[in-house]
Amino acid sequence: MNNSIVERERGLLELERRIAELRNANVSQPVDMSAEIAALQQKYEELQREIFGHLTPWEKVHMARHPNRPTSLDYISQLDRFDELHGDRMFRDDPAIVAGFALLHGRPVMVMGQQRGRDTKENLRRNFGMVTPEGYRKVQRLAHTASRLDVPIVTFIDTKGADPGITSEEHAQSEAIAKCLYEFTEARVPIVASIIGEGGSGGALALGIADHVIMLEHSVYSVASPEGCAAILWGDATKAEEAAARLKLTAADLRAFGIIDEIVPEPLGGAHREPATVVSTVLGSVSMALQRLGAMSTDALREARYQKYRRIGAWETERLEVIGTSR
Amino acid sequence: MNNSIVERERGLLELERRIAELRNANVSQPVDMSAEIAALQQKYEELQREIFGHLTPWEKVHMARHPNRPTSLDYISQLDRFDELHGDRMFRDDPAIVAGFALLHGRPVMVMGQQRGRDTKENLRRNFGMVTPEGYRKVQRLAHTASRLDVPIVTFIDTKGADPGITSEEHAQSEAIAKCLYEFTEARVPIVASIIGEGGSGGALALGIADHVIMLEHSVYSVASPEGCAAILWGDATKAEEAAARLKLTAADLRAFGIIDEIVPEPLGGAHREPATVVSTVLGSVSMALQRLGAMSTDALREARYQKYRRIGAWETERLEVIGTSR
Amino acid sequence: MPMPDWLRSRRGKGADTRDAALWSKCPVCGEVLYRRDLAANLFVCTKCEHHFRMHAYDRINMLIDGDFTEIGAAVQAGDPLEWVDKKTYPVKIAGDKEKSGLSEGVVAGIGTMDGFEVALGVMDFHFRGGTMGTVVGERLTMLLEEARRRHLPCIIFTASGGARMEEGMFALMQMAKTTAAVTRLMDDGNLFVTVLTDPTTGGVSASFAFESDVVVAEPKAMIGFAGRRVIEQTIRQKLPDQFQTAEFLLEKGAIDMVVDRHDLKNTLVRLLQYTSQKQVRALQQVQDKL
Amino acid sequence: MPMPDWLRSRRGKGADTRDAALWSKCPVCGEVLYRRDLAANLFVCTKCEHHFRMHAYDRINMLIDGDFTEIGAAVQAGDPLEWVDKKTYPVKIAGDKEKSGLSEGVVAGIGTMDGFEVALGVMDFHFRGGTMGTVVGERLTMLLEEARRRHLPCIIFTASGGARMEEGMFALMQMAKTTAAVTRLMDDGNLFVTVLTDPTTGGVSASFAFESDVVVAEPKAMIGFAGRRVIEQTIRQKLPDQFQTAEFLLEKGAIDMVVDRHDLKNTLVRLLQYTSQKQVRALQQVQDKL
Ligand SMILES: [Zn+2]
Ligand SMILES: [Zn+2]
Repeated sequence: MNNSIVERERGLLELERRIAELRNANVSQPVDMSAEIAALQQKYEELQREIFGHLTPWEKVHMARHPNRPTSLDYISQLDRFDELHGDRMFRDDPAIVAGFALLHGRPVMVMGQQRGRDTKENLRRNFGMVTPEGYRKVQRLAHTASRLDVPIVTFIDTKGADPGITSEEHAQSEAIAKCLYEFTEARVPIVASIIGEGGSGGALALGIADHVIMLEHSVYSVASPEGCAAILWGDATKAEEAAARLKLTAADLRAFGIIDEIVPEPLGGAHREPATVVSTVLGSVSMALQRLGAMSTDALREARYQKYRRIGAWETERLEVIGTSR
Repeated sequence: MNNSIVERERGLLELERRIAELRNANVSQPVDMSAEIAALQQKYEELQREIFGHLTPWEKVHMARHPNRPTSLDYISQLDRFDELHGDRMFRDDPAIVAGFALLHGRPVMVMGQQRGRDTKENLRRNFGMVTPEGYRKVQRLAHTASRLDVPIVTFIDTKGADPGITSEEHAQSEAIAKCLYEFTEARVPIVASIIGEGGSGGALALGIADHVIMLEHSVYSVASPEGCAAILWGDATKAEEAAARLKLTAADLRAFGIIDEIVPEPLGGAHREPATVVSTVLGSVSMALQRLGAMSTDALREARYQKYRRIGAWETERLEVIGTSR
Repeated sequence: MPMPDWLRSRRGKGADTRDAALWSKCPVCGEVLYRRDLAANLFVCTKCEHHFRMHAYDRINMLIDGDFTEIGAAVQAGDPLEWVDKKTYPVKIAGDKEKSGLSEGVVAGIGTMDGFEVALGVMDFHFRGGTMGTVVGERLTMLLEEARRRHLPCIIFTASGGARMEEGMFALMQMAKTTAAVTRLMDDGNLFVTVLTDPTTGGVSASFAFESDVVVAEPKAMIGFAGRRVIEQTIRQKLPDQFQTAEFLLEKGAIDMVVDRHDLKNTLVRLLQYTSQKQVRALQQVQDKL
Repeated sequence: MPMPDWLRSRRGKGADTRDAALWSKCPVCGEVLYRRDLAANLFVCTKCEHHFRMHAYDRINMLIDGDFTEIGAAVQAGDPLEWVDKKTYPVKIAGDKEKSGLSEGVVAGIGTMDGFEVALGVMDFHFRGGTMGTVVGERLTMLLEEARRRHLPCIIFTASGGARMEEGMFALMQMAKTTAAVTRLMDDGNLFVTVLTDPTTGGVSASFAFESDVVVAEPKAMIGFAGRRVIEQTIRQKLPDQFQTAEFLLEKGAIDMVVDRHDLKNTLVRLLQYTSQKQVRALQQVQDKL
């Protein structure tokens, strides 16, 4: 799949390389090249602003899918500690979900993330981050365990969607996702979810019911992939760009709608240009949210979570109006 | 597999047939055969007492495995009503477990039974009553549902043991049975279990943790099949008869041990000779137990269940003795 | 089965238009059937037993004894994304209202079935393919909350092509909202039954449809998470006919029972009976406290 | 790792006999290993990493900081079935006591691991193949109950050929008894960890071994419900070597992690740390009530 952001940043990367070369040369050579370097640097920054200063929704989709964008494991590896737990206890361990106990800024958490690969080989192993029912059942199991043990839940969302294969249907993909929603709704501990890449449909929401939802600036989160939406509505997946624009899938849109709670800004050029900073900022936000949520009583926490989702999309509601009892 | 009871009752059945023929003939013929019939009848009864008056443990094993012995469905079909529920919601519906909502003497129950076949074809479909992990997960699911909905649980146990196949191991048979034990221990409703045939090992116990355990007179319930026990201890499955005698697997033994709570007597010759009576007696006992248990509070019920199992096998116990702190 | 006045009045113009058609052709066996005969046979083909997709009010009429007190009927779709493609979203909605005689993709309310009071929600594929948007989510949530308040069992008939694209993430979030309401209802020990009718896919399938105590399905109903076309595109081959049918799912352990429409009401009433004592006790406890 | 006095004293005659052997041969690679070197390497073959079956007190010594307060050590086997085959059951038990230096198939007690107080049970295959009888069941139940009383996490090391035949149904019922105790411990929110060592099968595998929050296994440990021989007899063919190994189960999703014995203590301590705040809070609540 072509990625427009990868294409467009190619020239920039070339420029970056040349500036670096010049800088190196400048140290060892007698001629002062500072002026040339500054000029190139200025041109680089102009180009960068031009390309990344404003991203369309479709460009953000590509940014969210960028092969170098930090994945769940990039976040998890920066936790103070991580002990991976495996399996659904029944059928299989799904490598598209990485999960386990961890310490975040000294605080015990149960972390779980959707994990895609960086290369073809790992993508095959991780099924491109598309989770199978066994993966969702691992999530359910660990969410339940975390709730019982009073350990907060931290999730990282990064998937095109749930795995749409034959075996996944045969193993009741619907039920697996539904029971994740159920378990997250029931959980007696704080839940913080971060959408770090693509948040695709019910397969993303399965890890997304949370007391605090964070989104990276250029992540997207949508009811269906733009391609899927275009195919469903117009029978034409190539109209994905139009669908991306209509779906209001950007962090800013969703923040305005009250569907997410916080946006973590990305450096110009995207999260993959300064991954360490982005990862640490997100983890900081997660940590602050956990601190705030940890002060709430279990009942208050669960009531607030209920009301948060109860409110979404409830315009023009009358509480209970009775009609049709004419007989 | 040869069944010694089937062999031994063959002569009796022949005698029965002859008596019935003579009786029929007696009606239509001029000569009075009443004396001959009475003599035959007396011989029949003597023979019956001789064969069935006292059954050894090994004979009881064969009685428990008798192909005509009433199976779970023979009991379930005599309930006032039955709505079968299927599946583990994940992978497969296991026909070796028949389960669903039912009415027993007007009382709603969740009934679940291990089901073997009467003939080869049905035995293949039902896997000879050997339950797979999917079957145990159906049991777990429905036990959980029954507990939530305040519907008592009634089980019928009739299995050589859990399925020992490759796929069952791959699908975590151990975990499936363990979680059944967990669910039955947790259940907030009365549980009554009836061992109607063979109760083999952990595969039987998975449906056997109950507030009241009933056993048919000639059913057996053991830690391993006699063949399995002989193979394990003496490396010789043909010593099964000896194992059967040593294992103390009869209803009388287990009642004396306090491991079961009630014995339902069988007619001379075994349950299959008068199935309707036996089924109705067992259902009556189940119903009475439910009535008694239904009067208990949930907390009292669960505490009593805990203490019941807590006590089993706790001889020579000191509550908490501390040794070895010499350092 | 005479149609109650309240029901006739709710049907409006769209339903009349539809009812005006004298006959329907069975999409499976091709048999031409008089609408009147078809309705009398609960919209099941008299020749091949094909279960036609039913209109919500026909379904309610088939199940509910008498009156049906609707919940959330006044809740109407907004246009949160200000969606436009060939038409605006409000125009699409208006068209579907006209065509289907329904105000949205689900009808919810309280009524009795053979004397058992029940909270009933019926989705209707004729309204935007039964897609779940905020109105469907809100009405079902109101229904589930009312069931909880009144200690009633709840039955939801699903029929859905998935989430409604034109409402974007608001549509997806209805999975969370309805699940939250389901959770509370079930935590209180109320019976929750879903009846999956043709088709039940996507966001509805992956939320309340499979969270219930008992999952019933109608014969041959197509049930799955991913649509057939999506899977075929992914695996680049045709799927067998029975894939994702109710019967297939029964064998795969995903659903509890497949019930012919003629037995459906009786089956549901029996399920209500099994758990009615619990409801009675719960109500008594509430009254004792008053 | 010097042996604490309390531990040395507990080992008795059997252990001395066993320790007297100067070397052991690795059953996997055939390497001849000095017992002293083997012990220093936590009974892991220095050549092929094969994990030898460990004696319970060696295991406790490897894990526990200092003192270990045993629970249930005085609980001794009865002979409920009055079992006789070649020997009587009491004679068999006496023989195993002599041979293993253990009083039964499990050692249970309270101690600290890197400062974390924990309830620890360690089964030992050297005593009647780690079979579970009433003593194993009773000691573990006492351990689980004591953990619950004191708001402690509980760790159980399993090693078992299954249920103990000579105690018949009393042995089978220990599955129910231990499960009941596990249930109560977990309902209270205590951490429960099991470590499955070679072999873990039958009644132990199908009860508390797989009821825990975290299921850890040692490398290559054989874990399953049915024994290998039983399955091979059923299917009439040889099983692949890796079937029922810890690594196989990890792939099949049945267990959480396979941990080399050298990392085991650290791993367990980390698990204790993740949940220690909860334990502290629980204890505080108890003290607040006093
Ligand atoms: Zn037809
Ligand atoms: Zn070696």
